[in-house]
Amino acid sequence: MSGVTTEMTMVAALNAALRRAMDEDPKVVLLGEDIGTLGGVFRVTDGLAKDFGDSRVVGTPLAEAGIVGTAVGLAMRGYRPVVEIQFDGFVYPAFDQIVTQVAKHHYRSGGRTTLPIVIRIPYGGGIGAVEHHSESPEAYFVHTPGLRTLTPADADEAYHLLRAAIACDDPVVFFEPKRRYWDRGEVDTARAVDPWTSRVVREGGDITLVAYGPMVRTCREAADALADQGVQAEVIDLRSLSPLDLDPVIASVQRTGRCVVVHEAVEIAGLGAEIAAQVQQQCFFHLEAPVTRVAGAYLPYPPSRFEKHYLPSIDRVIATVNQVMSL
Amino acid sequence: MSGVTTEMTMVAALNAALRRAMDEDPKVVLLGEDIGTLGGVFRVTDGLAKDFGDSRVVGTPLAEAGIVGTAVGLAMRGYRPVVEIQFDGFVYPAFDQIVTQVAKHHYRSGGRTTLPIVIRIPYGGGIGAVEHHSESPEAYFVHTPGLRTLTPADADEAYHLLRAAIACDDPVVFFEPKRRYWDRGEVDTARAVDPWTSRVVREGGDITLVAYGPMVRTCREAADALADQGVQAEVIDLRSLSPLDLDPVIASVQRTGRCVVVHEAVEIAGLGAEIAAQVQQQCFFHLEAPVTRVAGAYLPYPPSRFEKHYLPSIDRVIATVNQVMSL
Amino acid sequence: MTQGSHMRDSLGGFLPGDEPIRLLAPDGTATDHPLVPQPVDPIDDADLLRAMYRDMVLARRVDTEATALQRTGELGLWSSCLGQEAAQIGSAHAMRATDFAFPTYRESAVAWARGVDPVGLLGLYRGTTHGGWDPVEHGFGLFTIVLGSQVLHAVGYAMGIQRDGSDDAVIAYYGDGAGSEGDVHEAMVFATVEAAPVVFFCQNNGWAISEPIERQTRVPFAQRAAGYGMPAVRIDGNDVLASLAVTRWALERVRTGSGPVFIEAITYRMGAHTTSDDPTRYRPAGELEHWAGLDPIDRMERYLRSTGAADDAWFAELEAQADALGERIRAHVRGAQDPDPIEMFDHVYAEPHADVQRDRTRWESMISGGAA
Amino acid sequence: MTQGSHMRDSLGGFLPGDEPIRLLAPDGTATDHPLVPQPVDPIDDADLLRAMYRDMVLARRVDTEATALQRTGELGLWSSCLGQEAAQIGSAHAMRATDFAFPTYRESAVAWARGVDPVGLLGLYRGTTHGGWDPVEHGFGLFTIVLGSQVLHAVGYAMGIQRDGSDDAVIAYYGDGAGSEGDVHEAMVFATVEAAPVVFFCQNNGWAISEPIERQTRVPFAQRAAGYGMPAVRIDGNDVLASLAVTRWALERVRTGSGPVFIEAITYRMGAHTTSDDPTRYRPAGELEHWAGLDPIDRMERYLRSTGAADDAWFAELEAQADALGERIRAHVRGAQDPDPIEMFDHVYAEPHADVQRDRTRWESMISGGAA
Ligand SMILES: Cc1ncc(C[n+]2csc(CCOP(=O)(O)OP(=O)(O)O)c2C)c(N)n1
Ligand SMILES: Cc1ncc(C[n+]2csc(CCOP(=O)(O)OP(=O)(O)O)c2C)c(N)n1
Ligand SMILES: [Mg+2]
Ligand SMILES: [Mg+2]
Repeated sequence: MSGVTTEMTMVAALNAALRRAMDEDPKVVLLGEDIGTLGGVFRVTDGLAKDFGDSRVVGTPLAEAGIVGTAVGLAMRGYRPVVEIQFDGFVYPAFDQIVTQVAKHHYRSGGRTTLPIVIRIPYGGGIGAVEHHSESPEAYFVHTPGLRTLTPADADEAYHLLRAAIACDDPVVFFEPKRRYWDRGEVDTARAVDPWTSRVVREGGDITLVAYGPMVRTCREAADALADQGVQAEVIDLRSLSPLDLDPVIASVQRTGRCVVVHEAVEIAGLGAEIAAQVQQQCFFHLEAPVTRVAGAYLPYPPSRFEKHYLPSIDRVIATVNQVMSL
Repeated sequence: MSGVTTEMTMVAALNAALRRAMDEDPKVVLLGEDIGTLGGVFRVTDGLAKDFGDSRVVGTPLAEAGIVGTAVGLAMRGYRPVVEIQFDGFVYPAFDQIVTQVAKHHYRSGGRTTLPIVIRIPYGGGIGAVEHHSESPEAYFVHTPGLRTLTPADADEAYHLLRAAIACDDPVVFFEPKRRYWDRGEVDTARAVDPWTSRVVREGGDITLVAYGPMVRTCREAADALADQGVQAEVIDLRSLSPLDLDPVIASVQRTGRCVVVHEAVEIAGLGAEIAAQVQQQCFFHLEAPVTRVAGAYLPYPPSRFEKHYLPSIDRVIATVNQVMSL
Repeated sequence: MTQGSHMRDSLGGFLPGDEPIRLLAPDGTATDHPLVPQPVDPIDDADLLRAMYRDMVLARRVDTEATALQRTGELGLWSSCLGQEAAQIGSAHAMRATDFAFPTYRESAVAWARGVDPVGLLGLYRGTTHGGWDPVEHGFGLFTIVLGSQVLHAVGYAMGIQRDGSDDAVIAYYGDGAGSEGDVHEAMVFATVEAAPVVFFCQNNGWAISEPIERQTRVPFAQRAAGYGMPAVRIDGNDVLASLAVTRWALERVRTGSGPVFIEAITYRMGAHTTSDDPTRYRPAGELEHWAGLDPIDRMERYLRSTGAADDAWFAELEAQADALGERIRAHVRGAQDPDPIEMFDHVYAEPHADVQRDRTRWESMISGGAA
Repeated sequence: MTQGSHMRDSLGGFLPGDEPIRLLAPDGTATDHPLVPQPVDPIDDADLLRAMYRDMVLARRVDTEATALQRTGELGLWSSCLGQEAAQIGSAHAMRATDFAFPTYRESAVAWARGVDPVGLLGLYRGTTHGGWDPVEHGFGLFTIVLGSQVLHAVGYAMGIQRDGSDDAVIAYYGDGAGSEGDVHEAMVFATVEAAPVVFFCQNNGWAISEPIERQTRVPFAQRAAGYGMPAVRIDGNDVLASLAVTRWALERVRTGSGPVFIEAITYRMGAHTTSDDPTRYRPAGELEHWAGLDPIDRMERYLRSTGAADDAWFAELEAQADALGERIRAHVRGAQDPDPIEMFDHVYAEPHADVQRDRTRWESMISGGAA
């Protein structure tokens, strides 16, 4: 089923998803710092306080454990809280609530209590920001059973994944690639999406590029450039990091024999490690070169004047692909 | 250099290391809940408050961010705080201080400020405990540049690694395998140890077993049993998780062609993934079977009556080795 | 009038006016308090008085049985509420059925009063479950081990009540040690800013494992509340009548939308912290004996007897009920089978999750193959 | 005597006695306060008075230049302290050289007073460094962005001072919003329990980005302190004399071992939150204008002129200094080269770390190969 599509930014798509969910279900409430009058520092909640009132769009005290902890209580009372963490680097004060409570409560309750909480986190670099505003902490959450983790790559995905996150009865950590917030794209609100599966965003038979969030666009652009060189790269957007749907990746690598995983997060013990581990396990007899990672170096996110060298760039993806193709 | 050895438990070895460090350097101070009169819930600090006074052995208020955050300030003033987190599951309230402050402050300061802080965390399962007392959160910390991570496997290692951690000018997260606390072993205090390298604890040419902390003993016992079946397993204790010294692993796998990684932590995005990713990268043309993991399932640590089925057991290691040998 | 406080010197620092409210003296005589009109009448309220006494006695029996079962290896651990029964039972009896309480791991007497079957509760300590009862059925959350975290849940739940337009209310239980955690502060900020219908009920039992109250605060705990603009009351936590009356007052107040209330119940943990603890390493000589003289059950027994609200026959009947309860607990716990190992994969998520499903399949074959 | 508070109504809830201490009225007349003996004399202390005024003016010039440099793209961001100069400069002048201050990201005036070169500081906002000065040299910690975290560092540092047997002291700066974070609570618990020599200096500027103070507290912030057993003083944060006098008093008090002190400086953020912010979306009409009438620099200028502590020539000379400073800042910032990319690998650890070394080598070849 497909309906009328509208061009909009990712921010507008997220805003539309929130608005639609709030319209449909009075139990959906938003919590976060500056999400009311200001509409959030990225304006994702723009206009919602005005239209739904401040008991459904709660500009909270400045305390992240408080935001997530009260969301747990609201969920226990039957609400569906959607929480905004202002930036990636400010999720850590809430980490205890997320890891020991949000992730484990349903299990602890033997299935009696559900916590349909969405924790929205703008993440990643590339916007020239100061410290703590450019990080990619997704691996911490994927390593934590009990949470689901989604991350959209474009406006259309953002709309559908956020709708799915809010509809889900499990807690979802929802990573928004802030450098793609202002990318415009066609949003088809009637499209049917299975949010928990990966999707092939570009087909190709020579090598498999695996990415998610902000790096999907980077990999698409790298694949376009590679095509000009005669290398056909298949690009897969994981979309859901927990569950991690590697079936399309494995199917692809069984054809291409080569795999490069790209993410901004620190390479060591990042998601790329998990993907490499599973791919080498399942494609052992198909691989013609080792699964190779393009990811962050082992350092705190550097000052922004360094970030163009720090972040995986189109050039770095191409160079890595060429190197893997040469094996 | 090797001196007189004494048989003791891991708890006693840790206590001896703390005592020696406090004797040698008046700047070493201990902070933690119940570490004074009680000597800590595991008695690792037994007798230290009595001998060094309560300004050097500080039984703190019940607040983990407070413990780690004040340790940061003490370190800035020239102290070398050694902090005790009572159990693995209670480190999360301090996670923000650890990830955004302890790990990043030296970098932030351009090398001007050093933070020689040791964060001791009893971790892992197998002791029949209630929720939050059996977890293995090490991957979170290894994925965080700026921290070092050590974990001893036996009493002698515990003595030397803790001494090295306290001597190090970088922050060290020190994971103590609580189910091995009461294991006795010979401690040779004069032995020279490079704590930042892995060590081969058993030689063998057929397959490489990689483990750390509590699983080293499990793998040694599995290797003994496998030897009876005619399979010679090499067992490597990583010891340091950050830095991660895989050179001995790679050298070993280049000989054996087979590798099994064993840890208690959740498999997905755990340390085993990183090890598999690096080993397949570096031993690609030597591997005769995929690098295979024996680790925790994707669930919160279950109630203790389940743990014998949940935890990697000797039998599970043996079964996995046999399966990998059959490829 | 209220008698002087019997807290040990080390608590120190009572401000004038910080005398805890006491309505029932250790010798069993009921007293007035200027701030609390006599809340119960020994004749009119005899049923309630007996019910509270019965609950205290039965909760203590659960405690005694659990301690014994831990000693014989049937339980891995037990955290006793010995000595804190009045604070717990009085406050629990102040609640409506539709109110909700958020406990720590020590609220086994509240659990009892909220109708939670002790057998389910002991599953937690036996290691067969992390939960063991239905929070909605009992208006009683699951035991929370990570200190302070449930206090925020309580505030959020109360914010939900506001949005429902209901006049239900919430009690957040926690200890003097937990009060140092940042979560409790944030809970007070949210609760006061939102004027949420929640009562913060802090059982100050003098200790957080081996750390005395002086390691958490230099002044009476109840002073914290004013910093957020919230009224606070200190009560004698070994006095079930004070606990009932003050919690009733607090719950009625928070229902009206005037914002949260703080209660500090001054009591004492007469047992070890848990069965793993050895309080002889830190407890000063004489402290336990002093508090034994203030036992919450003894004084209520004296009161019931002296007022004629209960007679020998009633006490004997209660004793028999307690024995039967003990027997039932022993039988159920001792007879409990270990759960089917594969059940550990149940309820990680509410909706199907592929990674869990994959691991479940792997474990199924390992378990049947004998390798897990 | 002190004039009435000019805080906007929405702050609400002043308790009797909560009138902030003011020694210098907006019209430039110095006043007495019963609690603070007149701290400075326009004749004897003319040097100090002029120095504070000069620091306020130069700090504001740094601010103006930085805002302009951000507009032209030389800086990625700037967080202005416009309007808060009196709170910052007065308190900073109360410190000894060997004392230590822990700032947020808004203490650029304190940084100036502690001798930090603005050019180093602007590196942070240009994106060439996360730090930019030597904390030990200046007794001034690095800017801290994760709200509240530095307050615990301040307390730990103060605990170190105690262990050194020194009588140095510490100031922990933070904002009204940050006070809601759990870390600030835990800092107060540790500081009071340890009687650490620390002054909590909260600049209540009415806003945390778009959230007004009513979203953090219903009662004056300073009331928090009593809950921990700590004295608190509210001051007019736009009055540099009050800030100096009260902080001096507080520092002397904490040095004696009597435990921490809390100061709430009531002030106003006259600029946007940062250059990324648009306060017109949330700031009520008239508020800015009201506070402009309370400007901290204007009132000090009136005082210096009316008392004769400074004359036209002196003001003209200061203007020239400010212009020179502005020029120096522009020249250095505009001329700044980007750092060598490989330097991002420096100082991750104090001792060699193999994983960093390996990545450094990889990046070296990528950078030289043009792929990074
Ligand atoms: C976050 C956290 N840190 C540490 C612990 C370990 N711990 C369990 S109980 C306890 C003491 C609690 O004291 P208090 O809050 O006074 O409650 P009480 O045990 O006296 O009822 C500690 C330190 C924990 N459960 N959670
Ligand atoms: C832990 C954390 N959460 C959120 C933020 C984002 N943030 C930056 S400044 C700010 C408001 C701070 O207000 P306040 O403490 O009053 O200081 P002011 O900016 O008014 O000086 C917020 C929410 C942050 N830096 N750190
Ligand atoms: Mg206690
Ligand atoms: Mg503010």
